[in-house]
Order: sequence, then C-alpha cells, then structure tokens
Amino acid sequence: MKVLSKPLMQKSEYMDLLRQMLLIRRFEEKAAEMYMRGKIGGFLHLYIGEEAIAVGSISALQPQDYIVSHYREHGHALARGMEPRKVMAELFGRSGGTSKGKGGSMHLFDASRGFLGGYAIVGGMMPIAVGLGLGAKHLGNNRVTLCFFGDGAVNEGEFHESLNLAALWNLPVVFLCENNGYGMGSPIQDTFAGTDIFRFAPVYGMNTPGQIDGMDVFEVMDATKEAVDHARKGRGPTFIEAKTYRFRGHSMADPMVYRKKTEEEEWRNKGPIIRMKDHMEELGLLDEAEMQALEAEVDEIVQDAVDFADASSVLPHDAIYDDVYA
Amino acid sequence: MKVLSKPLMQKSEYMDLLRQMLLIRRFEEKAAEMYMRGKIGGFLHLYIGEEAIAVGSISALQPQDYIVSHYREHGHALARGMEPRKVMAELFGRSGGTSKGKGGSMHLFDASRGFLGGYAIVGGMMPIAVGLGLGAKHLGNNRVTLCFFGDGAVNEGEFHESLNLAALWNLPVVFLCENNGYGMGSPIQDTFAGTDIFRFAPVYGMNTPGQIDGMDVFEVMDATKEAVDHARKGRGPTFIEAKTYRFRGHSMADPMVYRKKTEEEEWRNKGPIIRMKDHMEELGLLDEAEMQALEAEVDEIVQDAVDFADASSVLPHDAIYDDVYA
Amino acid sequence: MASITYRKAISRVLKETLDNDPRSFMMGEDIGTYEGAYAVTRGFLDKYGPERIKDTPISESVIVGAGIGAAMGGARPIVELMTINFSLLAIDQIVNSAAKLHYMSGGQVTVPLVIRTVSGGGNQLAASHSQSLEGWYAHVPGLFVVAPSTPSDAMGLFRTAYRDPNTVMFIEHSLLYGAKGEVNDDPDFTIPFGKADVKREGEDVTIITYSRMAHVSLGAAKRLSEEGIEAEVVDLRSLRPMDTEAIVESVKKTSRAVVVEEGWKPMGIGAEVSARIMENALEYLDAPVQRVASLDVPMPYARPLEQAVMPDEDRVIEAVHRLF
Amino acid sequence: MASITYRKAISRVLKETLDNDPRSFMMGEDIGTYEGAYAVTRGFLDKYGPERIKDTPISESVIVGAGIGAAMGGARPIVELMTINFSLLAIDQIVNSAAKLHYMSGGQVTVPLVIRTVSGGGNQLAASHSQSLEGWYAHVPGLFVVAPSTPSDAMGLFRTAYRDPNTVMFIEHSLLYGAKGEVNDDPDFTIPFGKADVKREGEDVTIITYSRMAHVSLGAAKRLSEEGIEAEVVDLRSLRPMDTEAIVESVKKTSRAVVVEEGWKPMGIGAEVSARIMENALEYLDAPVQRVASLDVPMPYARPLEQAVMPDEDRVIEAVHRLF
Ligand SMILES: Cc1ncc(C[n+]2csc(CCOP(=O)(O)OP(=O)(O)O)c2C)c(N)n1
Ligand SMILES: Cc1ncc(C[n+]2csc(CCOP(=O)(O)OP(=O)(O)O)c2C)c(N)n1
Ligand SMILES: [Mg+2]
Ligand SMILES: [Mg+2]
Repeated sequence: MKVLSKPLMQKSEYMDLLRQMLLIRRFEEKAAEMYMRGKIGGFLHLYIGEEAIAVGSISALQPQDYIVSHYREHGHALARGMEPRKVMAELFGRSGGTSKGKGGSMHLFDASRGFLGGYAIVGGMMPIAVGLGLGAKHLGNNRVTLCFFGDGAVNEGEFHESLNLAALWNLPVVFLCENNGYGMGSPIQDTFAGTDIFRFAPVYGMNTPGQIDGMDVFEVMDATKEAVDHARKGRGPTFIEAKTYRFRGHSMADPMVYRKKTEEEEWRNKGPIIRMKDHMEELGLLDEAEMQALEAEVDEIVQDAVDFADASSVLPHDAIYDDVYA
Repeated sequence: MKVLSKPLMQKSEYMDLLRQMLLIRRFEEKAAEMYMRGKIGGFLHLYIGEEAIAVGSISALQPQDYIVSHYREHGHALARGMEPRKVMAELFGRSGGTSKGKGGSMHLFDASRGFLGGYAIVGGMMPIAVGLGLGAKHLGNNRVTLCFFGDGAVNEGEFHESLNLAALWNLPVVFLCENNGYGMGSPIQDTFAGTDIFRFAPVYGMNTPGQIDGMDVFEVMDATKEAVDHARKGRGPTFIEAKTYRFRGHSMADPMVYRKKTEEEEWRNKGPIIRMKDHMEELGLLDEAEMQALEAEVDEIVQDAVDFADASSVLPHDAIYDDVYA
Repeated sequence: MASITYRKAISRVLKETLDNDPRSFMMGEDIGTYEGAYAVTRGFLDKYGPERIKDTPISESVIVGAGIGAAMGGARPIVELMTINFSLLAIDQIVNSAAKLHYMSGGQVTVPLVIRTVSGGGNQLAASHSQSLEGWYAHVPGLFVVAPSTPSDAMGLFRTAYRDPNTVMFIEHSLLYGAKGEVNDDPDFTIPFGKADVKREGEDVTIITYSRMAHVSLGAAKRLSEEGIEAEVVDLRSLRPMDTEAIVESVKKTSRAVVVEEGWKPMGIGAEVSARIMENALEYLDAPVQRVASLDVPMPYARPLEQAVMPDEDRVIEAVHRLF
Repeated sequence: MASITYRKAISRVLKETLDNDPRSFMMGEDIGTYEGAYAVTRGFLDKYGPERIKDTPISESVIVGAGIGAAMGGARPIVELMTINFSLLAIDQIVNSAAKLHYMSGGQVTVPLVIRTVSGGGNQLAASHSQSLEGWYAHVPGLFVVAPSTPSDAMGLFRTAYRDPNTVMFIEHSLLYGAKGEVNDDPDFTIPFGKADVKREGEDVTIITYSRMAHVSLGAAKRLSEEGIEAEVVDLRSLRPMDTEAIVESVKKTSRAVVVEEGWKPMGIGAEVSARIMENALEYLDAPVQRVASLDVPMPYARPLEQAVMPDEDRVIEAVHRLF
C-alpha cells in the first residue's frame, strides 16, 4: 500500500471498504464454525485472506453490471451487497436462502444484483462471462461483466477459449484471476509451466495491468476501475492477475499438509484487513473505539444471518420438482 | 529459400526431398480424381501446397519416433514412408488399406512406422502427442513425438492444456502448427485474437524458432532437426509455426467462396515444389530430363496405388465386429 | 402448404426468427463466410451481417458457454455445433451449466438457448464423426431434446424451441437435409414438446422411432404392408420429454412393438421406450418389444460396412417378423 | 481373508500394481501432495516419488489424452479423474479417441488405460457435482465400464482392468470408501468383466443393481425378508459388458424384477436392464419390471432434499411391493 500523507477519499469510503472486508472475514469464520457444527454441508471454500479482491474490484462496478465467480464466492456475493442472511441461509440449505437451499455454498445467485452465479466446475464460469459480455454488446445495454476465477482455472482449456473470444469480439468483460498460489494442494509452479499468468493477455492482444497486489484493496479497486472503464468505453476486455493467498485450507475438508507454516505466517502478516487497518490508523482515519464499533456492527450482522438461517425452514419435498424448467 | 552458390547436401538428398513432395502432390491429385469418380467417400482433405512441411519435418525424425496428425494427413503418412498402395486402399475403404478400410482418409495409421494416427477431431491429437512423449520419457526409450495440427486447432482448449503439460513435464514433443491461414472457410484473423500463434510458446517457457516459412522444405527441415535434437537431449518440447497455404478447398465438399483468386495465385507461385525445382535447377542439380523421369516414376507409384486399391476387396461383413476390443 | 426441403425449412424458420426478434443472433463454426457445413445458413451473412451471423473460432466450449451467458443476459442466441460429435467438447457447459442454472439459482435465472446440431452417420465419416448421441442429452433433466424427421416438424419444433425459456437441443440429421415435405405457412404453427406424431397408422405392429429412422421405418412399413402387416409408425420427435402416452396408446392397439434408432443399443432410446412399454403396457404385449439399433461397434469408414452397421428397412422388417 | 475398507482395497491394489509393473504410473489432479481428494493415494507420493505419482494441472482433457498416448506407446498409465462430473471435460478423448483408436487403426494400436473416477451423490455437493454418468460410458463400444460395490470386487475388477489391453472406466463411489468387506489375499484374484455377482439369494424377486445401490438394495432385501419376501440381489459390477445371462437366470427363477440405480431414469442402466428382460425373459414375468432411480431433477444441495432425490431402501421396497 502506498504510503500516503493524506487520505485520497472520504473517511466514510475508507470505512465502507474496511467494513465490507471485515464482514466477509467474520461471515466466513462463522460459516466455518457452522460447518463444524454440522449446520452446513458439502464443500465449504472460505475466502479468508482474499477479501481485498472482492471488495476492491466490485466497488468499481455499477449496479447494472454482472458478476460471475467460482465456488469460493461468498466474498464476492457479500461485496456485491447480497444479504448475509440469505447467503447464510443458502449455506444452511434453507428455503430462505438465495437459491432456496438448492444451490448451496458453491452456487450463490442474486439476479437482482447481477450476481449470476458461483460455478463449481473449475473454469466453467469463463465462457459464461464471455456470453454475458456478448449479450450486453448485442443488446447495447452497456453492462460490464466481472469474472472471478482462480490460478488453477488457467490450466483449463476454457480459460483460453474464453480469453480469445472476448478479445476477438472486443467484449466488455473483466477477467480477474485470483492467484492465491494453489489449486487445492498443488502449488502453481507444479501445474503451470509459465511464470506469469497475465502474460497470456498480450498474446491475445488483450489489455492488462499485469500482476497486481491482491492484498491491497486500493490497487485492486484502481485496476478494476480502469478495466471497467475500458470495457464500458467499448475498448474490450481486460485481464487482471491479483496475487493473493488463502489463509485457510482449500475447503473445510482440506488436511492442509502441503504448505509451510512460515509461508502461511508471512502472508497473514500481509493480510488485507490488517493492512487496511494500519493504513487507516496511519492516516488518522481509524481509532481503537471505531474499530471496536465496526467489529460489533459486523458481528451483529453475521449473528443475525445465522439466526435467520437457523429459523428458516427446508423447502418441502415437493418443491424438489420446481425450477427444473422455467 | 536462401540463395546458395553451392549445394549443402548430396544431390541424391535433394532428389529425395523433391521426389517425396512430388509423390504427395500426385497422390493427392489422383485422390481428388478418385473422389470425383466415387471411389473415395467421406471427407477428403487434400494436402496440396503444404508438402514442404511434411517432407521437411519428417525427414528430421528417426525410425523409432512417433507422429500424430490431423485429418489432413496423407502427406505426413507418405513422407513417413507409408506405402502409397495401402494408403490409397484405405481411402478406397478396402481390406488392403492401412486400417483395412475401417479408418478412411482421416484415420491413417502405421504402427510399424510410429505413425499413430490421423485424428478427425480438431485438436484431439495434441493431448495424445503429449502422452506419447510422456510414455517415451517414462519408458526411457528416447523417442520423439512430432505432432501436426492446423491453425484452427489453436483455438481449442486442448491446444493449451497440451502445451502447458508438455512444457511443465519437459516432454520430448515437437508441436508443428501448419498455419495455412484458414480453418475451413474462416481466415485466421476472424478466429484468433492474437497476431502470432508462436507467441504462446514463451509464455509456457517453451522453446520456439517462431514462425518459419512452411513453403521452404529446408527451413522446415532445419527447424525440426533442431527441435528434435532439443527433445532428444531431454530439453523438452518445441513449438514451430510453419506458414503455408492449401491450394485446394478445405475438403472436396468445399464450395470455395471465401478466398480471393489473386491470393490463391500468389501462394501457388510460392509453392513448395516449384520453389524446390527452381532452387535445384539454379544449383545445377536438376534438368528437364531428370524432372520428367521423376514425374514418371512418381506417376507410376500413384497409378500402382490406385490399381492396388481397386483390386483390393472390401472386408467381409462379419469383420465389422473385429477390432472393437483388443 | 408447399413442399420444401428439410434444409430449406430450417433455413426459413431461422430467418423468420432473425427477422422478427432483434434479440436473436446466430453463432457457430463456419456458419457465415462458409455458409454452414450443411449449407443451412446460405446467404445469411449477406442478409444479416456479421453482428448477427457470428463465425466463431473452433472452440466448442466457449461457443456454448457464450450462448448460455448471452441467453441469461436477455439475448436470444441460436448456437450451432457443427455435429453432435463435436458437442462432446461442449458437453460440460450443456450439462453442468445450461441444464442446471435455473435449478441451482432457485429459479432466478433462465437460459433460453437453442443449440442446433447434426447427428447420425451415413456419410462415410468414420467412427468419430458418425455418432447419434442425442440420447445422452435426453438423459439430463433441465434440457429439452427434439429431433425432427420432416420439414414441417423441424419448423414447428424450432418455433417451440426458440420461444421456450429453457435450453433446447435441436437435433438435425445430415442425411435429411435434402428430404422434402409439405410445410404449414402459418408462422405461428408450433409443435409442443413431448408430442409424438403418428406418421403412419396401422393395426398390427407399432414402430417407435425418430429422425432419419422414421423414414427407414416408413419404408419398412410400406414393404410390410405388401405382405399384409400394417405397421403404425410413431415418430417421437421429442426425446425429452418423451410421449409415453402416444407409445402406450399405439401398443395397446397393436400389441407388438419395435423401436428403431440409429444410435447404439445399450442405454439408448430403444431401451427407454422398451422400459416404458414394460411399465405401462406389459399386459397388452403379444411378444417382447424388439430393438433395432446400429451394431455395437465404432462406425467403420468403408461404405458397405457403414451401411451394414446402421439399421435399414431389412433389419426393421426382420425385427417385425420376430414378433409374429 | 481380511476385512478392509473399499478405500484401502483400491489403495492396496494400486500399490501392488505400481510395485509389480515398472511401466505403470498414476496421474491426476491432487493425487500426490494432497494425497487424493478421497485419500485413496495417501502416502503414494512418498513411496513412489513424483515420476510415478504425477500431480497434474486442472486440465482433464490432456490428463486423459496423455494417458491414451502413454498407453499407446507402451506405458501403463492409471489416470484419475477426481469425479465423473469432471470427466465431461475429457469425454471427447475418452469417447472419440480411447474407445475408437483400436478400431480406426484396424487393430494396429491398443490403449491399455485405466481411468479411475468417482460417481454418485450424497455429499451435498449439489447439481454439478453429484451425477452418476457411468451409463454414458457404457453406451460406447470400445470401452469397458466397471463399478464395484465392495472391497473385494474393487480389487478383483481392478486387476482385470489393469491387465486388459483396452480402456476401462473404473467407477468408484465416494460414499463407499469407508465400507468394509472381506478381501481375498491372492494377488491373482481377478473378476472377469461381464460377470454379475449374486450378492444375496432369494426366490421371490430379483433386484438388479450396482455400486452403492447394491448396499441400499441389500438393506431393502433384509427388510423385505422380515415381511416374508426373499429378494435376490444381483450386483452387475460390470456395466459394459453387462451380464444378461445372470439377470435372465435370476428373473426366470423369481418372475419379478426391480432395477435400482442412482442415476437418472431415462436412457439409464435400468432402462437397459428392463429392455433385456423384455427381450429375454418376458414370458417368465409375473409383473412389469420396475425401475428405481434418482428423481428426474438436478441434485439439490439441502440434505433432506438430496436424500429424497436418491433411491433409498423405502423406495426399493415400495417398488417391490408394486410387483405383488
Ligand atoms: C473441472 C473441475 N476439475 C476439478 C475440480 C475439483 N477442484 C475444485 S477446486 C479445485 C482447485 C481450483 O484452484 P484455483 O482455480 O486456483 O481456485 P482456488 O480454490 O485456489 O480459489 C479443484 C481441482 C472441479 N471442481 N472442476
Ligand atoms: C472439434 C471439432 N470441431 C469442428 C470440426 C470440423 N472441422 C474439421 S476441420 C476444421 C477446420 C480446421 O482448421 P485447421 O486446424 O486450420 O486445419 P486445416 O484444415 O486448415 O489444415 C473444422 C472446423 C472438427 N472436426 N472437430
Ligand atoms: Mg488458487
Ligand atoms: Mg488451417
């Protein structure tokens, strides 16, 4: 984070970014707890450590824009303003959930906010992002699509088919690779022959800021703003590679045998929330009391989400047959 | 072709390269004729115009090496020394064919020569080439795999999955992209967002000579020799992009509405055989009589192939059930 | 009522769609400059321009995925996969996205997408290019699958497919493009999904079939008639949903049934039809339902072998004979 | 004879293979450092090293394609696709290459490849991660498909698969890894393809099934026995080839049959079994063959809904009751 002598934005804006990141962090911690208590099933992929990317990038969007993401998408959903209650209820598999409990953690949707899905097939959201861009261009509605995916997805053929088509047709899509250095237990250097993912962009003639610091919410915000702008002006797609780290395992089932504790420690110290907090303190935008108030506020939202989810019923069995066809 | 004052090889070697290219040319012309006469069915993708690539590159291989190719593979088969008789009989769908008539034009095989198939699914041979390289490395048998595919295949996801894995595991594979500028009726600039295919190679950390002149048999030969050498020494894969042009339609069914006559004319004048012939004449390695003798020799081989094919029977019906399982 | 080819019928209904709905556009490999591998889109690029007739790279997965995305976003893409064999490179998008997004989103999003593709053998294209895999798509809840055998059915079913808010696999057959038939001129003539069509009435045996095999079955029925056996030919048209009622009704009348399909037998359309008859009309059967399908081998290239692999009139007749 | 888990059994037979055949190696996503998504390869990387336990990129198509190539070249790869859902990204290689190369080459090349993958639902992984698509592979000539339900069957079938010169889809089930069973210690104990196993004898009704549903069926049979109905449970084990003889033999004895599968019904394994009974034992039937399958919907996430979608003992019993 650049050392600044004075704030670049309103204090409220700083607070808002911090609040969002904190909300995601606490939400995920609570989700982990609920998983351990058997309230949540399936896979649960926590976003802890990567909050700056969701919050920074999504803040650059307008309400009409689209988002698609992978299965590690709670952070994106919350940053987009999806109701924590409904998200938690979805993780609980309840009728009050975003998909009425049919989708689960990996398949969050909120059509009213252009949040068009978490996708559990690695790489599977990328062609769809291209299509959203294509549709927007065809309909002339000036919507931009922001597409999240991991470093592991880069090795799927669909990654390339998508980049090529988006570039070829000059579509309003922002590809944002959350490079946390691992796909499940495999470090990127064991699965990707290259050194830098973003270097594909120029081969497709695609705009790219290169690799950015995904732990710096401002850097992510700025890069995404430029990319969205670029897209909105009809100049086509952008590829952003944001370096980050997931503090937890791949999913709750991860035995976590493949990473060094020192490596984890190092990254934790670079964490997005700690950095933002320090930064704000340095700028005199945050004091201990404010931080405590913020934590309390966020904790309350999360607890409310859990209470709501817990109180929500499971769909009746005959609703199983609904939503197969529109 | 570099202007040379004296030959770089024995005359017989020059003659051999010319003979091979001419054989392919005449074979393909005859195949077209046989297709028009209803002797050959299905798709027939002629290699006319691209002969220098097959002949130049395959001359760099050793007998134990492997080749896989696409459906436009008669040239590769013949350059590998597969018997024209058997190849023609395969096109005729006869029991004397390389696959006893079960594979047809798009699926030529000769296991005894390491020719492990024409593949009709665009891009489908690339993962298999990687596997042949992987197998060779695992077994330590020092075989190199040469993999042919078109510019259109570059847009299939498998292209990238294959390049990445070959580079990652440092496999003895030579990827040779026959860039003839079109995939069916689509010019490359309408389907590929980039400008140069070979630029993917460095992103994967893969060796590449860049784009070479696929109409120059020597340039192809030299580039492939280096690549094969590189692979044989355990240094991993190479990516070669050879610029070329198919003089005929995509297949015999192509209505050929999408190319300018002037463009075709221009390329014909740069044709591999005409250039080789001129080159040899300049070096005093070929006179009119020798050329005529060569043509006669080749015509005889092709006619013999047709006669053989025509005399060969179709497999009996109960042989349909053979070869489903080994 | 005019008689036009299957190709012309599809071409016409596509144009009608492009003319009437500005949200619609087409995308696929070589549908523009090349005018379509089967010439269905001849003249389209000139007429509608490259923004609505989109030639794509050879990238099946993103072709379908982009169709899904565009459809979710409110456009009305019509995607062409050159043949059903190549659809295997896009099957993840079809099965894991198109078929499931409505469900996984709890009904929030829809994918009104038509995927046109070409099935079947008979062109000597050998094993990887001659498959009839439509049964796989019909296996999957969330998709609709139709496979018209006539120009009229193609037009009626296409309109239904296009107007439907779900993803529809629209299966054409390469050997049918030249087949002629009467078509209804009413631009609102539609055929509902899940309605089979009795293409020939008969009292003695029911032949259940679809796509090109409907023609083979009709040919066989004609020959059977000469020997005094009147076959009823039920053309399924729609594979998901499948018209159990029509099948059962006919079998109740004839007490005998043969299912004719071009694909492989195991886990095929014939198996499903046979199982449905088992479940719904067992007591009416005078003989076990017979299945006629391609031989259980990859398709060989040589023409005589290829012809021997696919069902023909002789094999249908033979199967009918086994019932008496 | 010792009792070990399904996971252990597979793990053991894999080790035995790696120990005995230097041509063999394994490749797949996260089978090494991560030790396998289902912990089947725990300790393998340490024991055999990265040259034989190959972690791959998330690139299903080249994983399978590379397996095919390596197999053609004389190595003996064992490929793992993390789940059968992801196999859709490799299905072109499986269907258009592995299954057809021997045929298209006129018998010149072989592809001795084992593709291990995991099928089924029950882990609340929702629609795209809970499918049972093994029937699709069993549709395709040129492939073998086996789906063991017990540790012993897994070991016996794996050995056969590995020794076979063709490509074999070896279908495991995630809910079975903890299931225990006796295994034969003989390293040459093999189970031939196409041989069903009668897991329980009975006189009154035949339940034909495979994989996890064999256990559900056995549970149902136990309960049925309490009410005086003795069910014979025929575990197919091998889906291609399928043991028609065993099915027919049992049905001739019991005159009643239910097919239980975890996949969707249309064009499923149950359809095929029903059609085979139709063709081979119609006259022995006292009632129509019943099919029990997952409900015809994408899999919902919520546990109670997921449980309601998949067949359970109650539904099997209900189907049996319909026969009396
Ligand atoms: C097609 C496919 N293959 C494999 C998987 C199993 N899988 C789920 S997540 C994952 C790792 C993805 O890593 P990455 O893209 O880096 O995202 P991250 O989890 O690190 O955020 C794998 C292999 C899958 N879901 N889909
Ligand atoms: C997966 C797949 N998609 C589409 C096709 C149809 N098709 C056959 S050849 C071809 C063009 C390939 O072009 P290119 O790779 O440049 O090779 P060329 O024919 O120019 O030698 C297409 C689209 C196919 N065979 N396989
Ligand atoms: Mg990652
Ligand atoms: Mg080309």
